[in-house]
Amino acid sequence: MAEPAASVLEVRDLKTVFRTRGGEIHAVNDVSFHLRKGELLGVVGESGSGKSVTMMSLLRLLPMPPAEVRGGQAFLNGRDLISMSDEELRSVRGAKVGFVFQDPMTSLNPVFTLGNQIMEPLIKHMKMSKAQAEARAVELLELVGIPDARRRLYQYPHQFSGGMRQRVMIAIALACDPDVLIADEPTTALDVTIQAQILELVRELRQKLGMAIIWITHDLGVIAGIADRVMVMYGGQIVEQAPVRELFANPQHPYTRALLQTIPRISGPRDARLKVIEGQPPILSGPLTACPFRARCEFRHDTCDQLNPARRPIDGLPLGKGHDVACHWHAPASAEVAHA
Amino acid sequence: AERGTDGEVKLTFPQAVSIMNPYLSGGTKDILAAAMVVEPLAVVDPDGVLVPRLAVEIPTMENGGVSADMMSITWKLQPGLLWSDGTPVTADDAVFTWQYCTHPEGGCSQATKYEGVASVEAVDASTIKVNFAAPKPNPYTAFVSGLSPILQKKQFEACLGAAAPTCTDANNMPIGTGPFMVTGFTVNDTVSMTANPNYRDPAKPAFATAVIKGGGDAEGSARAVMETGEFDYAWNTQIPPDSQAAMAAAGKGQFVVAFGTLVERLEMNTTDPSPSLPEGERSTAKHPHPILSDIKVRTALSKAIDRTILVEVGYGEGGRPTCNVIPGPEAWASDNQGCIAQDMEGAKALLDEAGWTDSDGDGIRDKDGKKLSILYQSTVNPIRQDFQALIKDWWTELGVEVELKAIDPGVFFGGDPGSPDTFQKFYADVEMYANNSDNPDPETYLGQYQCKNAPTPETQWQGENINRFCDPAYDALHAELTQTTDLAKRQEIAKKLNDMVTKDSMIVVPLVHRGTLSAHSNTLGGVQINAWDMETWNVADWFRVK
Amino acid sequence: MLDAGAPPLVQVEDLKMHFPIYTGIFRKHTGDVKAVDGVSFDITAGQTLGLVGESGCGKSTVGRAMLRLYEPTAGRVIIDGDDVAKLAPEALRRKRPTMQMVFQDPQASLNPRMTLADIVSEPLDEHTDWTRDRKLERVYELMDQVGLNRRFVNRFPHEFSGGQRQRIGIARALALKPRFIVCDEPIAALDVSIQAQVVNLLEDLQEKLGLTYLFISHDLSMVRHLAQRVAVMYLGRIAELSPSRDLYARPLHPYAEALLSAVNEPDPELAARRNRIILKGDVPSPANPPKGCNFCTRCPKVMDICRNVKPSLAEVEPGRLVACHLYTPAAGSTGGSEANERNQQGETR
Amino acid sequence: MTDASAAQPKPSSQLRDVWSQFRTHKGALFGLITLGFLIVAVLIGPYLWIPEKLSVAEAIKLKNQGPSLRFPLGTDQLGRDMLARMLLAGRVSLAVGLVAMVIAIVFGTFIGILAGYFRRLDGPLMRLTDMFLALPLIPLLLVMVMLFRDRIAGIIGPELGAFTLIVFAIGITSWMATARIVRGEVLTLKEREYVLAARSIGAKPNRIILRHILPNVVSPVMVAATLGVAEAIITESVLSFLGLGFPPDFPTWGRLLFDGLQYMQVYPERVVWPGLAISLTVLSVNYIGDGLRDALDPRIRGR
Amino acid sequence: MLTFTLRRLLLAIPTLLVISLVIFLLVDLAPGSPMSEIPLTVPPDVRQKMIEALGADQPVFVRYFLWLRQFFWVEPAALIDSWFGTTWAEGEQRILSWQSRSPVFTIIGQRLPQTMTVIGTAYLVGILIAVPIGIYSAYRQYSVFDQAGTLFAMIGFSVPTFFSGTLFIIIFAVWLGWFPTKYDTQLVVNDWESFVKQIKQMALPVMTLGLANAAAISRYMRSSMLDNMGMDYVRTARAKGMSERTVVLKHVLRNSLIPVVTVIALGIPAIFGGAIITENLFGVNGIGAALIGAIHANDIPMVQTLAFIFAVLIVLFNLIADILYGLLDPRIRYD
Ligand SMILES: Nc1ncnc2c1ncn2[C@@H]1O[C@H](COP(=O)(O)OP(=O)(O)OP(=O)(O)O)[C@@H](O)[C@H]1O
Ligand SMILES: Nc1ncnc2c1ncn2[C@@H]1O[C@H](COP(=O)(O)OP(=O)(O)OP(=O)(O)O)[C@@H](O)[C@H]1O
Ligand SMILES: [Mg+2]
Ligand SMILES: [Mg+2]
Repeated sequence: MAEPAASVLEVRDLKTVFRTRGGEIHAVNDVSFHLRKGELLGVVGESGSGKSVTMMSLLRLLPMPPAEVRGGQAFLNGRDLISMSDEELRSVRGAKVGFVFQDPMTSLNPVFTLGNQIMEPLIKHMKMSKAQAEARAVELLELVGIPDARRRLYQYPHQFSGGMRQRVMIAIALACDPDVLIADEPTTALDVTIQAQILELVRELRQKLGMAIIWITHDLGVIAGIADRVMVMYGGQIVEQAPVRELFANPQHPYTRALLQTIPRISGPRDARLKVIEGQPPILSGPLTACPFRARCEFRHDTCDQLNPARRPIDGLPLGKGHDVACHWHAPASAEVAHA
Repeated sequence: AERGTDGEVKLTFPQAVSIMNPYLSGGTKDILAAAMVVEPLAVVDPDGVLVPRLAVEIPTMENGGVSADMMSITWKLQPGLLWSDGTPVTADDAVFTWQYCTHPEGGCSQATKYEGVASVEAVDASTIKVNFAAPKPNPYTAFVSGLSPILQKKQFEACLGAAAPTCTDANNMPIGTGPFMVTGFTVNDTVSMTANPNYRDPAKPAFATAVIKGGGDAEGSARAVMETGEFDYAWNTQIPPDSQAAMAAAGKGQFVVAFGTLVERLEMNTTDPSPSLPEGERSTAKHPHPILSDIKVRTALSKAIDRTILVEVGYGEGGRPTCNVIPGPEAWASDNQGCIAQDMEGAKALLDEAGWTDSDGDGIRDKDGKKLSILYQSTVNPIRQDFQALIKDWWTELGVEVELKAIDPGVFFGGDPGSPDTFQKFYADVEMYANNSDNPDPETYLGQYQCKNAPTPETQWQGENINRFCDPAYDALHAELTQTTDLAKRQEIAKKLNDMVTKDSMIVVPLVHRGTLSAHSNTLGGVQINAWDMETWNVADWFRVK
Repeated sequence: MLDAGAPPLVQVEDLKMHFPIYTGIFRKHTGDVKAVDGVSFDITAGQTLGLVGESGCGKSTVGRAMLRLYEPTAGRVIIDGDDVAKLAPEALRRKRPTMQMVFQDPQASLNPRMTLADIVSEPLDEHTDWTRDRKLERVYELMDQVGLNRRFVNRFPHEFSGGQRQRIGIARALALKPRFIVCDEPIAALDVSIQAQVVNLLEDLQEKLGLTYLFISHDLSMVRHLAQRVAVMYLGRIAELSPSRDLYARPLHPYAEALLSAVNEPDPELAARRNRIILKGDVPSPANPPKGCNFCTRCPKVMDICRNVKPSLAEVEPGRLVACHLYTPAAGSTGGSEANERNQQGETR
Repeated sequence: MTDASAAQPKPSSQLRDVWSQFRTHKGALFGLITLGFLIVAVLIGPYLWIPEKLSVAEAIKLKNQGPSLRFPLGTDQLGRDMLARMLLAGRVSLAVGLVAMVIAIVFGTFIGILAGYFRRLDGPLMRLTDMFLALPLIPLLLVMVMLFRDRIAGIIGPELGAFTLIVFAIGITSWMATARIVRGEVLTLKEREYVLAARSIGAKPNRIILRHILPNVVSPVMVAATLGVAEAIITESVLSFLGLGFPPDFPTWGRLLFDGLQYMQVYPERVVWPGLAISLTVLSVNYIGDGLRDALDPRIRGR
Repeated sequence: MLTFTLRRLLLAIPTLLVISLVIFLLVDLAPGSPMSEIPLTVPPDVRQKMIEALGADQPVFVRYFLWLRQFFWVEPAALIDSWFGTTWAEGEQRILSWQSRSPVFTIIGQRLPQTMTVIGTAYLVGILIAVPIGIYSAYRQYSVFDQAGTLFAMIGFSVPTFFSGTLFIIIFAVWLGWFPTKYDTQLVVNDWESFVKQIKQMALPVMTLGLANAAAISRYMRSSMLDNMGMDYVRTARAKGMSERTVVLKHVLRNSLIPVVTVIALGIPAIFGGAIITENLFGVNGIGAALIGAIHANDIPMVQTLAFIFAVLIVLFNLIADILYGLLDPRIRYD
């Protein structure tokens, strides 16, 4: 990547909890990160580590109640999304930020034609006429590689295959040329060939439109293929963050290391046995006062039980610019500042 | 007054009018409406006296209208009578009407009116002679009262016999001589009428139009007259006494009652209805009733009832206690009042005397190991259910076990030989319903209790002698009645017959003499309620009170 | 495959599974979805056959038809000596304990209203007349085997993580000590660390109990890790059936080649250097497959013959079966050399 | 790890779970308490509240009284104590409502499951359902009562006979909606993976239906049950009105409501009491259904 | 879709034939006789004559086939005659009501307008009330409004129309004097005044029936909305920046309407039956009132014909519901 451009999105100390009958669940704990223009930020992490919730909190897309954003800021081009009114936020959603949800099968409304669903944001945000919107919709469908787009406009979601629906979702997210595209595990349900088609598309779009992308996935292979920078989440926190090559080459957090070791390779020697991360993920029933990974960590020591480590650069660059990690193992406990 | 100056008169019936031809009708509602349009030769006034309608006068033996041998009666039509379509009324119309109703395939519902009529002839255009097959002491049946009006031959000519039901237009909009003529008819809903331009009295009717709206219930009809004032006249508004009082208090109208011969009564079964008997022998004379055959028991059951309370609870103004099956007219009614006062002690004593005692102390009398237990049935009707409840209370106090049953009136009165629940089959010990004589002269009515009229399996359970009463003396006396012409003598015999089935035998236990309760608004004048003929008999005289 | 002497436990011969399509006023049978259209393979006892292929190509249907969860249209499925496709219902029910299935979606295949104990002991209820205690004992034993904490017996499926749920499914499949298990994408929905747990478990069990697996997946690296032989399916037919080592080293069928090239390596260095073949166009409908080779509409190396003649699965190298005209003598040269050329239809990167 | 004592699954634990979840549902608790109260009241009420024994003449003097200490709910047009009548009436109405509802639900669910699960039965059973839906209720009931009343009364006595017949008649004519709803659900449920999974372990159809399908149709069935109770109570009064119900001196809520209608204007409380009782019953069944549905769903229970 | 409709229509024929036979037998077997209203003083032989005149003494199966022929051949022919002046049904015996001796279909024809206006309006009003209530209840689940809605619906369920109708009469007609209690079927609407009159006389029956309908439909609407409110596509709509209005009233509503429309469509024939009491109470004299009148008078041809028409309606609306289903939800296909 060339010299980093200015951030389009800057998130600071985001905190989201769910109030449930069984008590509070602290799904997102003081998450801070930023996203530069034209950058593709990969997000990985264990299932339930708060990846989706973090992103949905930004646009207030969680069901509230039970969800509640407890604090933090998220500046999109300088305007704070968290303190915005609902009305203002609606003008951001879809227009400035596009969102592709985890499950393409159910995220499209089954009773409206695709054209209708693609044109909706165009008419609302871009104040287009119906005819203009239609022309643009055709353009978008062609862009995401759906042949015979004009006819497809009048079809319903169930007439599309899973991969095509996924692409339609992307088309909707791209409709208003957003500054930021958030894609939440868009390829999990697809087989490799279709996955490859989508990855190809994203690559092209990024080059053409220059938008910033956040890409959430379990598939480290995908991350390796397309991301510029990677964020690793665990227990509702960002535990490590680095440019993609740096991360794969030099993982610092024990969780990241373990993660990279569990995956079998398609080339190279066949391992006798896959490595696993023993133990259970943490139950996020209160604010974190200790390292969430400690129970499963091979480098665990006393400090881990007492303090939740803060993120700290390891390459001298300021936080977020280079490689940073939240782990006691790399720093003596005395240097730590506990989170409030 | 002048014809048509009072605007519209609105009537409402709880049951809607379904046909305007009384000869094909099943119910009073239809005949009430028809009586505003078609007329007979004579009608009966509220006092039970015949008054001429289309006839010039009432034929009698004195004026020679009735032949001395009682074999014929001759009526004279008023001169210049016109049908509402402007054609003249002639004797031929009467002759046709007779043919119409007596046609074997016509299914005429008023056929009894022409019973014993051998022929009807038009002596001339305005003279009608009715010949009887046998001497007829009471010749005033054919062409008398709203049940037997004269139809226009021209209109109904094509509707004889089997064709009768298919003449929908004629049946719905008959041409008549009455004060009104039908302009619109919606089956089971509304009849619209206007004043008949050819009505014989140029000053009548006072109303230009009349409407009869049907449907709903007695409550709603009464309310529409008495409380909301939407209607002028409501027929058959039988509602609880309390509600009557409340509605009357609204001050918009008043209730009127016509007392005819309708008597709510208990019928005692003289035969054994036990289900253990083989089918075909149940409730037949083969097996006398194990309990009710004893007159002491029957009398005791009657004595235990307080008829005054029954009236108070069920009918209020619309009823009075009675001990007779023929409660009126005055001259025909027996003076028997013996049952009015309740006598619980007397009743108990009678049962003791009859051997029914409570030997096992369970509160129920028994005799020879058999419980004094009675099945008491009636139709579904709130008042009858109240009566059942009260009478059950009294009888229980007497030590009688009572089981109640209420049957849908359509089934009870339906006469279907296949149904176990008809009043004629009488598969119960006691049943309660009301019956009346459709003629002030009760000859036919009293004839019901002759032995031969008992319903049996052989007669497909048809017959009016519901309790299978059988007394040769009664039959003989009734035969005498049919031969007697002297009015006073007839009345005397009728009273005797009445007493024979009531106080002497307690086979029939009369409870309440019921009137027909109707309501009219305070702005409707000229209403003269009539128990012996249709309530609308004098609708020509109705007017708007200003 | 190595010990060729061992007899196959499972033999599938020309298995066909057609789902009928009815149309018209009188519900006339007008066509079929040929989900599986003539598939044959066998699996040696104690080994794993991988089954890979595009979404909707009929992998699950093969697995289900083999266990008679669907009534196969044609073909023979011999498992441990019996032709499962022809067993009478009661005999089939009694045969079930030897063959079991682990379902694709761990959430969907567990009844959300039953506890772990109920779920795992259901096969025991059905096939044994043991006492409650004995069954419970077996449930505990199974839970130990698959690594579930004994304290979880009374929990409901939604109270488990994805990996744990998949283990419940495996425990259920193991309850009756089967010899053969169909694993239908048992890891697709799981996150990486849990995937590893499940795969390890399957391997351990195979080692301990000598199980035989049909492992259906679209995660090619996992298949490589687990399977001795791999079948690549496309549109209801097998395109290639090869020993796993050979296949991954040098895929013969153009579809297998495209599939392998699409795999993402978790290594940015490698990813940047990779050449991947991006297939164009959509998969044809299984109700109306192309006349010749199923793959001819998307194949980068399509030839005229492909559009007219269906290639049959034939052994082109020892132990390797391929259904492709490139390797049949009639189509010209042996395709070995051509296999490395890129046709204009495929994109090279 | 092998803490056997803690791990021993108690057979009752599941029921207790359901109950403990049920208890946290306020509406359900209200419903249960109200219904329980109504049932207890009508069961033991008549023994506790014995109205004074009045002669008919005395009673008539006290007719149509408003509520008082002597007559907590007033008296009717014959001076009978309304409380005593309400209690007696409740026995029949509650029994009819609940039992007929249960019959309708059980039968409807049964038909619905058969039609939904076994393809071959679907057509015939759904046509049968259509037919029942299309049949005119009143003549049907008339015929049924006519055909069977005496026979049943002969076997088990007139009152129990009437009860059996009415409950059966109402039940048998109100299962159709349930059957349709259940069938629809079953059609999708039987395609669920866990049903397939059950088949793969060789479970018999009856087990699959009982354990895997039935528990999942609870929620729509509960709605149908709620509606069923109200309908049964009202239908009973219509039957009585046609003379097909209980002996005329046998009060039921529906009949009291109907009788009171004539007096509604003058003595409104005559309709208020039975109306209130019916509404309360329906409301509590509704809430119990809500609570039960939630409690039976472990996903909600976990929260 | 067309083939599906045709297929279902074809299938409906045998179903309806069976239903017609069952109805015919049922009504015929039911106790009661058309003579029950005739005064008791009419002697048996006259009664017998009257029964014969009605044709009621013929064997059941003869009457069934006669009736079938009349229903499926004579009556349609008569209808065509009345439209085009042809004479197909000339001399044929139409189905006659025993009670009024008029052709049953003439009576139905007279009553259809009332039924359509009053009952139709009531149903419409019910839907118009229920749908917004249901939507809002679901949108604000467990709010005060929602709880009140639940209460309203439950009371609507459990209070029979004979009760609510009488209550409305007392309040609005007797105490307040706003509306008439009897419906004037002869009223011709031709100017403003008569229109107001028509509205006034429709008010009470429409209120009574509307309440009952609204109760049930609002429940279905609510639960269906609730089911859909949490769907993923709702979140998608929000993520596109759509206003809440669009989200709820477009995306959620359209999906939720599917079951509600079924319920509504299936309710239409039931409304004919359910309106019996209301029609009777207010003298609307529609089809329901005709049925109850006919049942009370044991007018067997009338009951049989009406019951069969209801059956046809039920089968028909079942079909319409299925078709609507397909129109509303493109996923549902019937071929
Ligand atoms: N509606 C909710 N109510 C309660 N807890 C919730 C809710 N939604 C999410 N959570 C909790 O929030 C946490 C984070 O969930 P999130 O969906 O962000 O995980 P994720 O990282 O996206 O995982 P996955 O890879 O499985 O998508 C989880 O522990 C989850 O249980
Ligand atoms: N019951 C059925 N009726 C009709 N068609 C069916 C049925 N089940 C599956 N199919 C069709 O058969 C084909 C193969 O389906 P199958 O589920 O076997 O695919 P798969 O290879 O397992 O795909 P995936 O990787 O998505 O699980 C698909 O086109 C599917 O639409
Ligand atoms: Mg997620
Ligand atoms: Mg599959």
